[in-house]
Amino acid sequence: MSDLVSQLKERFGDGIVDVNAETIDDWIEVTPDVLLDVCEFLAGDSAIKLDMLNCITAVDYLHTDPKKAAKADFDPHMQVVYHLSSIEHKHTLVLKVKVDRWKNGEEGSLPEVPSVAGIWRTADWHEREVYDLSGVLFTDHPNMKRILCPDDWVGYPLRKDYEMPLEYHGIRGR
Amino acid sequence: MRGSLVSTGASTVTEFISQNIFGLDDPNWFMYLLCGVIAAVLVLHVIAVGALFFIWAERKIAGRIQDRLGPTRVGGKFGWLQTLADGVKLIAKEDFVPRDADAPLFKIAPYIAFAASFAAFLALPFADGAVAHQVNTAVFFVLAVLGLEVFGVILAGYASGSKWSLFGAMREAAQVVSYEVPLGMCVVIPVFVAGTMNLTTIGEMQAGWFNNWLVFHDPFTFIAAIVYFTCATASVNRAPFDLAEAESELVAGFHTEYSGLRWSFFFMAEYGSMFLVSALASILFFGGWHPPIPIDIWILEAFADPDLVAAGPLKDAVPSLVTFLVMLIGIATLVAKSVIGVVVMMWVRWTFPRLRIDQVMATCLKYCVPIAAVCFVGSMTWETLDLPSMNTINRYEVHEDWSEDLAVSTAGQDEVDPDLPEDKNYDDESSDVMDGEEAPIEEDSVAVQNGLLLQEGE
Amino acid sequence: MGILAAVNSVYWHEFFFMLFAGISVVFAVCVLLTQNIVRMAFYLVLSLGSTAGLFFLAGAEFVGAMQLMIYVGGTLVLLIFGVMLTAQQRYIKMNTHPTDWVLATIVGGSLLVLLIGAATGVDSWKDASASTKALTTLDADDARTATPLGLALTGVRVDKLDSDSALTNGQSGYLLPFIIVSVHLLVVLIGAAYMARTKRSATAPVGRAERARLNIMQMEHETDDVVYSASKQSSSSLLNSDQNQAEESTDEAEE
Amino acid sequence: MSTKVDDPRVIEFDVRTDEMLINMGPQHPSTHGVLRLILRTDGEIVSEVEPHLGYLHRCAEKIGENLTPRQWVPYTDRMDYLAGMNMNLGWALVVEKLLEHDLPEKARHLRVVISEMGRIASHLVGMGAYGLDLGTFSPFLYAFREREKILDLFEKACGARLTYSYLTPGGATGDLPPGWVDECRDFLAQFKPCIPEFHELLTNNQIFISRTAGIGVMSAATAINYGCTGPVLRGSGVPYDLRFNGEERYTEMYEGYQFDVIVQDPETGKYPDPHLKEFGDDLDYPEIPKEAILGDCWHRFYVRMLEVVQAIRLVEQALDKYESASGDWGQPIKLTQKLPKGEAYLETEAPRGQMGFYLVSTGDSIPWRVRARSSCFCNLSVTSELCRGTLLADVPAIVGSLDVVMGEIDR
Repeated sequence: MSDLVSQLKERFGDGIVDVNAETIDDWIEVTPDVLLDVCEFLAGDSAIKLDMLNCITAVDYLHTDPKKAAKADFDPHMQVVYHLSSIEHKHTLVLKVKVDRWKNGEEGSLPEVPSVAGIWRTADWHEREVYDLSGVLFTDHPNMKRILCPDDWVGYPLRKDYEMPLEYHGIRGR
Repeated sequence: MRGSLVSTGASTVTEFISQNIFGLDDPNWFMYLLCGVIAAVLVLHVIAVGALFFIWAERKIAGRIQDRLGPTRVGGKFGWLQTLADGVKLIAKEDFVPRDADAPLFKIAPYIAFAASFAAFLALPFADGAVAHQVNTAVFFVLAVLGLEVFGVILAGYASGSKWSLFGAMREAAQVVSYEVPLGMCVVIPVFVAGTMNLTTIGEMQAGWFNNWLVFHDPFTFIAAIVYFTCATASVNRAPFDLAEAESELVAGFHTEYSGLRWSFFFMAEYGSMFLVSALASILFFGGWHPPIPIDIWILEAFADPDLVAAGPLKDAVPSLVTFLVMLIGIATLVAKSVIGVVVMMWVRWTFPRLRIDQVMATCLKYCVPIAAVCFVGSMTWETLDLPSMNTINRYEVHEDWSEDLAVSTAGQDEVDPDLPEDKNYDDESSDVMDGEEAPIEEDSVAVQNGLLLQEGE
Repeated sequence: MGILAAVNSVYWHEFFFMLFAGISVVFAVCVLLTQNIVRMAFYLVLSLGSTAGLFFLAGAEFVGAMQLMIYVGGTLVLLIFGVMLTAQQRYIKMNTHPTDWVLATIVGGSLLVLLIGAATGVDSWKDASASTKALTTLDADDARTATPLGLALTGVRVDKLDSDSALTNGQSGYLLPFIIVSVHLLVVLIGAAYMARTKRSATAPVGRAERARLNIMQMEHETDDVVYSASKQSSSSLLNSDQNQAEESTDEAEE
Repeated sequence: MSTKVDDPRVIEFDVRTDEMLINMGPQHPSTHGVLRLILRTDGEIVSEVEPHLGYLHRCAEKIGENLTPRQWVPYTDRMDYLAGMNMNLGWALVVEKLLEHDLPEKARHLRVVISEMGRIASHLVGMGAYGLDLGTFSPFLYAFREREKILDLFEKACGARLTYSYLTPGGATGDLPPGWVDECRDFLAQFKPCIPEFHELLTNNQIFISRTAGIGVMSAATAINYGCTGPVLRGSGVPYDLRFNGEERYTEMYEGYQFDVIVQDPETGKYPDPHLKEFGDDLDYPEIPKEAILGDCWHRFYVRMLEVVQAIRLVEQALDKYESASGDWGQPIKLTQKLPKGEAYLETEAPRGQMGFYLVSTGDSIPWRVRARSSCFCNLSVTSELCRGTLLADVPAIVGSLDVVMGEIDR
């Protein structure tokens, strides 16, 4: 168990849910409410200094057809993945946050993750894209609205259960 | 006296036409209308054919600069018919007016811009006798009318209702109004050296070898020529100063909303004023219609019969056909020099990026105006102290009735006597005959100059 | 040729005089009546332009060109500039209050009456027909030069030329007023330039380099300046998973 | 003029002129492709710029969830359509990383040749288009004259001039045709003297310098904070080039090559010597004009021009290594190759910045989630910061210096 994980564990306790170090890209999983402090620590600490946020991605874990859903080894949830890297020390880190697909179960209300736009300015646009395509709401984000799809688009295209709309302003969808 | 076919006044042509074609002894109003229309159409064609040629030349030169050929297929060998094809396309194109445009102003704007650049050709002499209307203050007239063109552009920008054209119009207004100052100052320098604003006289004063050109008069006029050319490029909205129609920022500037024939009028106005500005440059600085080596004077001397030579200016001692030939050479030389000027503008356009509006203003106010002022003072001191100069003609004595001459020569003449009411001159019957022997002092002094000039010239 | 002979009495001189005078009067009135501010400016251009035409017609080319340059070229372009920069929405509608109309007509009317009275009072203009014949032939020779104007302005008493020479060289022609006016204009220009200078806050686009410096200074003090070394070391994952434990033990950023 | 620094964002004028909301784009001659900028201008001064994206969004990532990795390769070279080869390389490496599939040596050198040629072609377009933004048309044609020759070479290698799909996961779709290497060497030989031509046309041009030096200055901290990468980052003095500091799998491609990070050395204030002397003794490099400040448009442009020369040297070294390397050119993986369960993320140094691909798979041949991290997406996000308070004519200059391609931003 590397020193960083122990440092994080003793600083944030049970906020660090899981560490997976034997896959090709190893990652740390944190809970949403402790995410902001972890990121501030990672970006601020001079030894680690992860000052570049490469990419934020949302992965939707849901099998739409029931047969596959039964065999799947995960229950439906959403993962927000942060790829960080340090310009100075030349090392990288992957941070994951697991949220359920709809906030406390009811359809239509988006899961919420605190926004890290305060720490890395590039997160501003990345989070807008994740919100636009995968439907994850980032709390106290400076300008939370769609970036790629038109502002009045309905639905979140990259979700597994997304249905292409029949028509949009008179243009035939399917 | 002059004997040349086309003399300065239109009325001689009127008389010629009315007597030979219509058999009337003195021309009535229709004759004047006819000659007026002929003169206007002739000058209009200078611009139309000029624009036709320049558009083709611009595309060819741009091609050459960019390591490609330019139009080659339309109309035969060098694609010379390309512009005509463009013209037909533009005429055929739909000429719509945008919805929230101010229709009447939108429609009239291109014609104002074109009329302004066309009117300036009125006073531009192509050779000694070849000028549409002999305006004594020709330089001032041309500058004043050039200033009008900006009004057409402003109207176009404002009336086409789109924000981009508004930007283009504002930039154009700011740029041209501020560039008139250094342009005026640079033009005043040759006027001061030549002592007259009459372009024909200025042109005539630079006869003989190329060292008589005003640009070589003294180092200050040399710098003034360069500054003049920069300001001219800016006031005609070309090359690094073409902010009004900056594609990369303003889509197409003030003529974004125009298409078809109206758009081509803007185009012709631009090329017309480009030719005009370089023609003015060649007359003021580069010897106008006199070729670098004085072929015209040699031809005149070859055909001059000896007894008349002593009497008056060389031009009068030569059969009229020869003077006509010399005038043709003059026109060809002036057109050649102006075309060189226009080609340089095109060359500059295709090599330099565009300046920003505040840099354009900075070059005008921080560089052009001070340099023009220094050149003015410099050439003035050079002239009054009579320092050595490349020009062999001493312009001082041939000034157009300068103060001392005025006191001497006008003592006897009543011609310039101003206390007579202005219309008294009209009543004098003799002035009715245009080229009558009682030529006003002005005529003589020009004639005297030529004679003096030419003896000096050898 | 019948038509030509019959309609022989058209004097172009008179025709153009009427034309120009008509245009300038009609459009001057239009300037008052129109509500669209840009249209008003355009009509003003037409009326001033046609007065320039009148000057050319009278043979005063210098004054005609002066009128064109100063009024149409200069003043109106600045007027348009002002209109464009401050126009709240595209076409401002200016509807004058009825009482202003009444007041204006009274003042304007009285001035007009005065002018007409003065114009008809001059007896030498009364028998206009005497000189119309002379006006037919356009006087094309360039007897009218700008030299007398220039001389008058530089102090030569052009009107008293034939008197003794004391008066001709540099005496009190129009030299003094000419100098006064030019100095006055200089002062006015400097004043205008001073007032029009934009009083922007220190960091608006002042000098390019200076603003850039401020930009960096403002950004820099947010994060401490880090000097990056161009080390040629490839990046590795922070969590030293056993898979790459062996090779990268050296460059592990252990505290 | 007091130099106290109050909030630079607030600009008060004495006369309150009417602010104008202007729409620059989506079809506008100077925005590269369909970018729409909403400018709030006050006269000529731009007080606020807000980019609007999405006009070229083709949801490539959603399609990636229905295609096998080899089938998705054509989608990658439609992202940054000016550097298609580098995009293919990025995707190929990420799939090989997940499969832990190692390449024969010859395939690696082939990839260096092709990707560096792609970089030259892309920077040529960048340079030409930047000249267009500033109003001069000629450099664009000179740049495209050279780029056409590179495209001809690519056409000989993989049959296409824009949509290559050449560097697939596992290697390449085919080996370089015989005689290609010599033609490539001839091209490089006649391309070297053209570089001073470009400098004469633009870099040394006083008007170009006055339009770009000191404009759109971005400090290193801002660049990193906004996630800018590639020439935009190095233009601000941050020595970070993935060919050195990238993942192990990517940097091993460039093992044994002599080249260095193009960035201004803080002490000497000079750029690394691009060994231009080898090309010809009279070809020397223009020094940095005094008005240029580190991090402005001029430096970003200059970094790109130096990278072109760097890429020439790289291609020459790679051609020799390619000819002497053993093994085949790398057979592509099977069309329906089973992907192991897990995920992989890898960034490569594309001409415009770091192009990252993130592949998540749950064990069958079709990936579960595909994500493309676009470099221009982050580079563009800094425009509102840079364009605040500049003149209208500076906006195309700044956006041009960021060298954005909309295909990559909107994916």
